[in-house]
Amino acid sequence: MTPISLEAMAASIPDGAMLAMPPDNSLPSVALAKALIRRGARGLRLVGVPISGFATDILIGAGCVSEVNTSAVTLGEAGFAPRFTEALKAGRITIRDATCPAMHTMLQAAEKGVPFMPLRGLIGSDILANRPDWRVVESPFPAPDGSVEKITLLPALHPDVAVFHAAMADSAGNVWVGRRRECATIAHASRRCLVTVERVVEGNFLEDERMTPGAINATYIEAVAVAERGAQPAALLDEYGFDTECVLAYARAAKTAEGFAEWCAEHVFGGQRAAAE
Amino acid sequence: MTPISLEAMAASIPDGAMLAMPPDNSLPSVALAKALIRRGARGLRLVGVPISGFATDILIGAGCVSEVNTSAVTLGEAGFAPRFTEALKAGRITIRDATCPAMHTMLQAAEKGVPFMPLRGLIGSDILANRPDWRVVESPFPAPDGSVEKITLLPALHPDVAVFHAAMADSAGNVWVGRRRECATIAHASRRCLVTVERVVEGNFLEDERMTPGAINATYIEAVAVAERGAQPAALLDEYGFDTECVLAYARAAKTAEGFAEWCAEHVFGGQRAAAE
Amino acid sequence: MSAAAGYRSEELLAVCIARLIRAVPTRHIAVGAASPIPAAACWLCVKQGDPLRLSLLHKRSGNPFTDGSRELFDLTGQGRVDLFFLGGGEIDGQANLNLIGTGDWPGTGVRFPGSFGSAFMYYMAGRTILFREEHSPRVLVQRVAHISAPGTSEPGVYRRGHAQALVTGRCIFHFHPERARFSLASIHAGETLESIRAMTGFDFDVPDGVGETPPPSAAELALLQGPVCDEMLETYPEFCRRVWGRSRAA
Amino acid sequence: MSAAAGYRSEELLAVCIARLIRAVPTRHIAVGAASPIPAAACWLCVKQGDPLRLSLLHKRSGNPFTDGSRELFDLTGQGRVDLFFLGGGEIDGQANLNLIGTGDWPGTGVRFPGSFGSAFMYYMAGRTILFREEHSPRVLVQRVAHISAPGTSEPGVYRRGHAQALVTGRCIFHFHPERARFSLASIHAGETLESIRAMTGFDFDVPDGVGETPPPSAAELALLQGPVCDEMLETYPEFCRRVWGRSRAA
Repeated sequence: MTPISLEAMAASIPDGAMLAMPPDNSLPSVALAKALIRRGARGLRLVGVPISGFATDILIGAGCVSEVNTSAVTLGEAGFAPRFTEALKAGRITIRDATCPAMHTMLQAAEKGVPFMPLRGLIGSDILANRPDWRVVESPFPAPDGSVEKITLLPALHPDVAVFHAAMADSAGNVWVGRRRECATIAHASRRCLVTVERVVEGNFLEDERMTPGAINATYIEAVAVAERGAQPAALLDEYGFDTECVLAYARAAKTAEGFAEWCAEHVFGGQRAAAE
Repeated sequence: MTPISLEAMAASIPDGAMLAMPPDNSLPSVALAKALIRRGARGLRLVGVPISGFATDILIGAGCVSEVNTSAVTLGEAGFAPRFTEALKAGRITIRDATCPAMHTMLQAAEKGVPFMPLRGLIGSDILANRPDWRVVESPFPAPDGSVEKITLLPALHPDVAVFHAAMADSAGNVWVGRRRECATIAHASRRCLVTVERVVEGNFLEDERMTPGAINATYIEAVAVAERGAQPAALLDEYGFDTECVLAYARAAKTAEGFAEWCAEHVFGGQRAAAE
Repeated sequence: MSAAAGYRSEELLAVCIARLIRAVPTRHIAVGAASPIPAAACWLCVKQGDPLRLSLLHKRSGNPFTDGSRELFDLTGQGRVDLFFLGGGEIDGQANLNLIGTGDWPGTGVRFPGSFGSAFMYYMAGRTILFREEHSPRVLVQRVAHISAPGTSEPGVYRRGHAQALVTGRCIFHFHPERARFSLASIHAGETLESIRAMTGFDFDVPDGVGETPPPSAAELALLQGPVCDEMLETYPEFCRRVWGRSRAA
Repeated sequence: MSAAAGYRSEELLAVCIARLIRAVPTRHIAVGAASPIPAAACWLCVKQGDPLRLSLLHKRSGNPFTDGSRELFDLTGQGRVDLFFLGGGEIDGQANLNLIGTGDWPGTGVRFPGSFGSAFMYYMAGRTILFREEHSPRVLVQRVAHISAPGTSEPGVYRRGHAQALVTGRCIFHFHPERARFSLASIHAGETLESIRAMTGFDFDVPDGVGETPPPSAAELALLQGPVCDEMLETYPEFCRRVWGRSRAA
C-alpha cells in the first residue's frame, strides 16, 4: 500500500461530487477539506454523518459547496457555523434538512444494499414535509398495540466519496478508526473511500485480534494519504484533543467574508506553504 | 461487577425462552449450553446468528429445545448435526428455515427499534413460501432500471436472551468480543444478555481506545459468569482453536440416542463433577 | 439576582433539572449535543448517589458508544433510554420544537444549526426534559415557525414518550400530552406570574398554589462546584471556565 | 482413475474452478461455508498471480470481516462481490438449488443442514459457480423438491447475477439464464456423454465439439500441493490431511 499525496487525493475528487464527512467528534479529515479549498473545488454536495461541523463550514466559506444534506451544521461550543449561515441566507447553498438517525438509516440502507429502510419518529415533523424523497407508508406488521402503524421509508443514500481521517493505515491498506464505526458505515455505503491518516504502520490489522475490531478492511479503501494532525482542530481519539481556542478564533474571524478570507490565507494557504518549507 | 455462577445463569433462563446463540465460528457459550442441559431446560426456542452449530445440536439432543429459527444447523467439517436431524425427523422440534442475511436483518430491525427491514433475494425461494411472517411488497422507490421492485419485509426479531462467550469482562461489566460484532447485535436486539467469559480483568474497556472497538457496553449485559474454555470445542478468537477431533468424536457418538447419552454423561455431567472436585 | 442569592443561574437550573429527573424512576439517561446544564444535572444525580446510567454522546474518553454514532439512536429505538434532553430555537405551547429557523423554510429569517436527533428522540425516549435558558416571547412562541419535532403525535404514529417539563431561566412548566398544554410548576426567585406571562408567547395553565422554585442547597452547590465540575471539564471546558472559573490541568 | 492419471479428483476440480474464475474478469471473490475445493481454486488463482481479493468467511486468523458476520452479506448487497460459490443437496436443470431436504417441507425425507446465505447470495453476487462433487441422479434432478434459491428470477425481482457454471466430479456445465438451461462444457477423463446422461437427472444441451476436461498441469499441481495447501491448513485441516496428507504444525 503506497500512500498518495494529500493534493493528489483532493485532485481525484471531481467538482460536484457527493462527499460523506463525519463531524468534529468523529474523525473529520480537515486536512483534505483544506486541500479541496486549495484546489478550488466547486459544487460539492456534502453529507453530514449525521451532522456537519468545522470542515463543512470552511468548505462552504471557500465556495466549494452547492448542497448540504445533514441534521445540523454547528461549531459545538463555539456556536453557529458562520459561513454556513451566511451562505444559506445568500442562497448560495441548498440545505436538505434531516434528523440524525435518518442520516444513519439512509447510509445503512446503502451499506446493506437495500433500496430503503424504515425509521420511526419523523411523522408530524416539517423535516418530513420538506423531504419529497421520503415516503410514509402503513407498516404491514401490526404495531405493539395491534393497530396499523404509519412509518417512514427512507431511500438508500450512496455518496460518491467517503472522506475521513484515521489514526493509522497498515501495510495492507487497512485503516484503523477505533470506536468511530460511522466511518466504516460511510466506507461501506460510498462508491469510493479516501482516507487521510496520521501515519502508516507495518503489519496487517486484520491479523491482530486487538486491532481488527477498530479496523476497516482495505477492500473499501481506494487511497490513503498521510496528513499529520489531519483532524485538527477536531480531536483524534486519544491522540489529540479538540482545539477549542482555535475554533473560537475561527468563529470570530468567520463572522464576515473578509475575516474568513484572512483566516483561510493563514490556515489553509499559509499553512501549506509553511509545511512545504 | 460481580460474576454469577454458571449454574445460576442457567437457572435464570426460564423454560420456553427464546435464545439467540452464535454458531461455532462466533463465540458460542458451549459452557452455558451444557449448564442448561444439566438444569433440564425445556421448550427453548433457539435463534441461529445466522446459523446454528454444536451447542444447538447438544441442546436438541438433550431434549431442551422445541424450535429452531435459523439458516442452517451444521457441525461444519464434521458434517450434519445428528441430533438436530433425528429430532426433526421424529417431529420433536420445529424448524423455521431462513437464510443468513434474513437472520441478520430481523435482528438488526430489533436493534434499530423498527418494526421491519427489507431484504433483497428471497423471492422465488421456498423459504419465503414457508414464512408467513415475511411480507412481499412493492417498493415505493423505483428499481435501478426504473421499474417497480418487489421486495420482502422481515419483521424485527426480539430474542428473550442473547447468550455468548466473550474473551473478557472488565470491572465495569463491559465484555470484549473483538471482531465478532454479531454478538453486539444480539446483545442490542435481545431483552436480556447473559455472557460467559474466560476471565474478568481490572479496568474499563471503554476508557481504552484499543479495547473499546471490540467491547459491548455493560448497558446491555445483565450478568457475566466465568467459564474457562467456555466456547470449546469451538474456537475463541486467537486464544484457542476449533477442536476438530472433539467434534468428529461427538458426531460419531451422537449418531444414536444411546451414543449421545453416553457422550453427555461424560462431557456434560461428568465434566462438571470433575471440575467441582 | 442569582449572585446575590449565593448561587449562579446555571446552578439553579441544574438543580431544577436534577429534581425533575429524580421525580420519576430513571435508570438510563442519554445526553446529546444539548447544553452543558442538563449534563451537570445528570452528574449531580449520580453524585447524590442515584443508581443512574449516563450515556454522554460528546464524552471523549470513555465514550459509551462502541457501535458508532448511530448507537445512541439504536439504543433509544430499543426503548433503553428513559430520559433525553432537548431544547429549541423556538418552543411553542403544544411543546413543538423548532431547531430549523424562522422565516420561510429552511430558515430564511434566523437559521438555527438544525434538528439534530430531535425528530426521533422526542418520540422514542421514555420522556424528555425540555431546557432553554432564554425565556422570552421570541423563544417561547404561540406557534413555532417550523416543527423539527412535534410535542404530540396523531394515532397510528409510534410514540413512546413526551415532554415531562420545560425548564427555563425564569420558571418550570410541566407538560400534559393528553391536552397538549403546559402548566406552570414553579417560578424562579425574582420572577412573578405576571412577569412570566409577559415573557411567554404561549398560553399555559396555572394551577393553584404555584410557588417559588426552591434554591439549590449548600450540599447541591458543593457537589456542582466540586465533583460535578470534575466530570465535565473534558467535555465542556468553556462552560466550566465561565461558570466555575476552572480549567483542566494541562 | 485420477490416481492413475497422476492427480487427485479434488485437484482436478480445483483446477476446473480456477479456470472458470479466470475466464471472467474478477476482482473480488467471497468464499462462504462451501466445500474446501472452491477455496483451493481461489488460492490457486492468487498463487498464479491474479490480482484477486479473497474474502474467506471461515478464515480464523486474519478473517477479513470486521463488522461481524453480516458484513459478507452487506458487502454482497453493495455489489462488491464478483463471484460466490454454492452447492446443493439437489440441483436441477434450471439451476434451482435445494439445501433444505427431500420429502415434504422442511425435509421429512433427507434433511440437509439448511440454506445458509444462498437465498440472497445467488441473486446478489456478480456470478456464482455451482460446485457439487457427487454427480448422480439423486443430486442432479429434474426438479428440486424444495427451492432454497432459484436459478432465475421473474421481472421485478432485483437480481445481479446467476450461475456461471456447475462443476461436478464428472463434468462441467455452463448455465444460460436467458433460457434457464445448462449446456455441457467439458467431460472429465473416464466419462462419456452417455455416462454423463445416465448420471444426470435433468436435460441439458450438448453443443458441438464438447471435449475432455484438460487435466491439471504440473505447475498447477505443484502450487496446489505447496502454497495453496499452506494457506488452507488452518481453515480446512481435515481436507488437507485427507487430500494432501498434511497437518498443521502444533
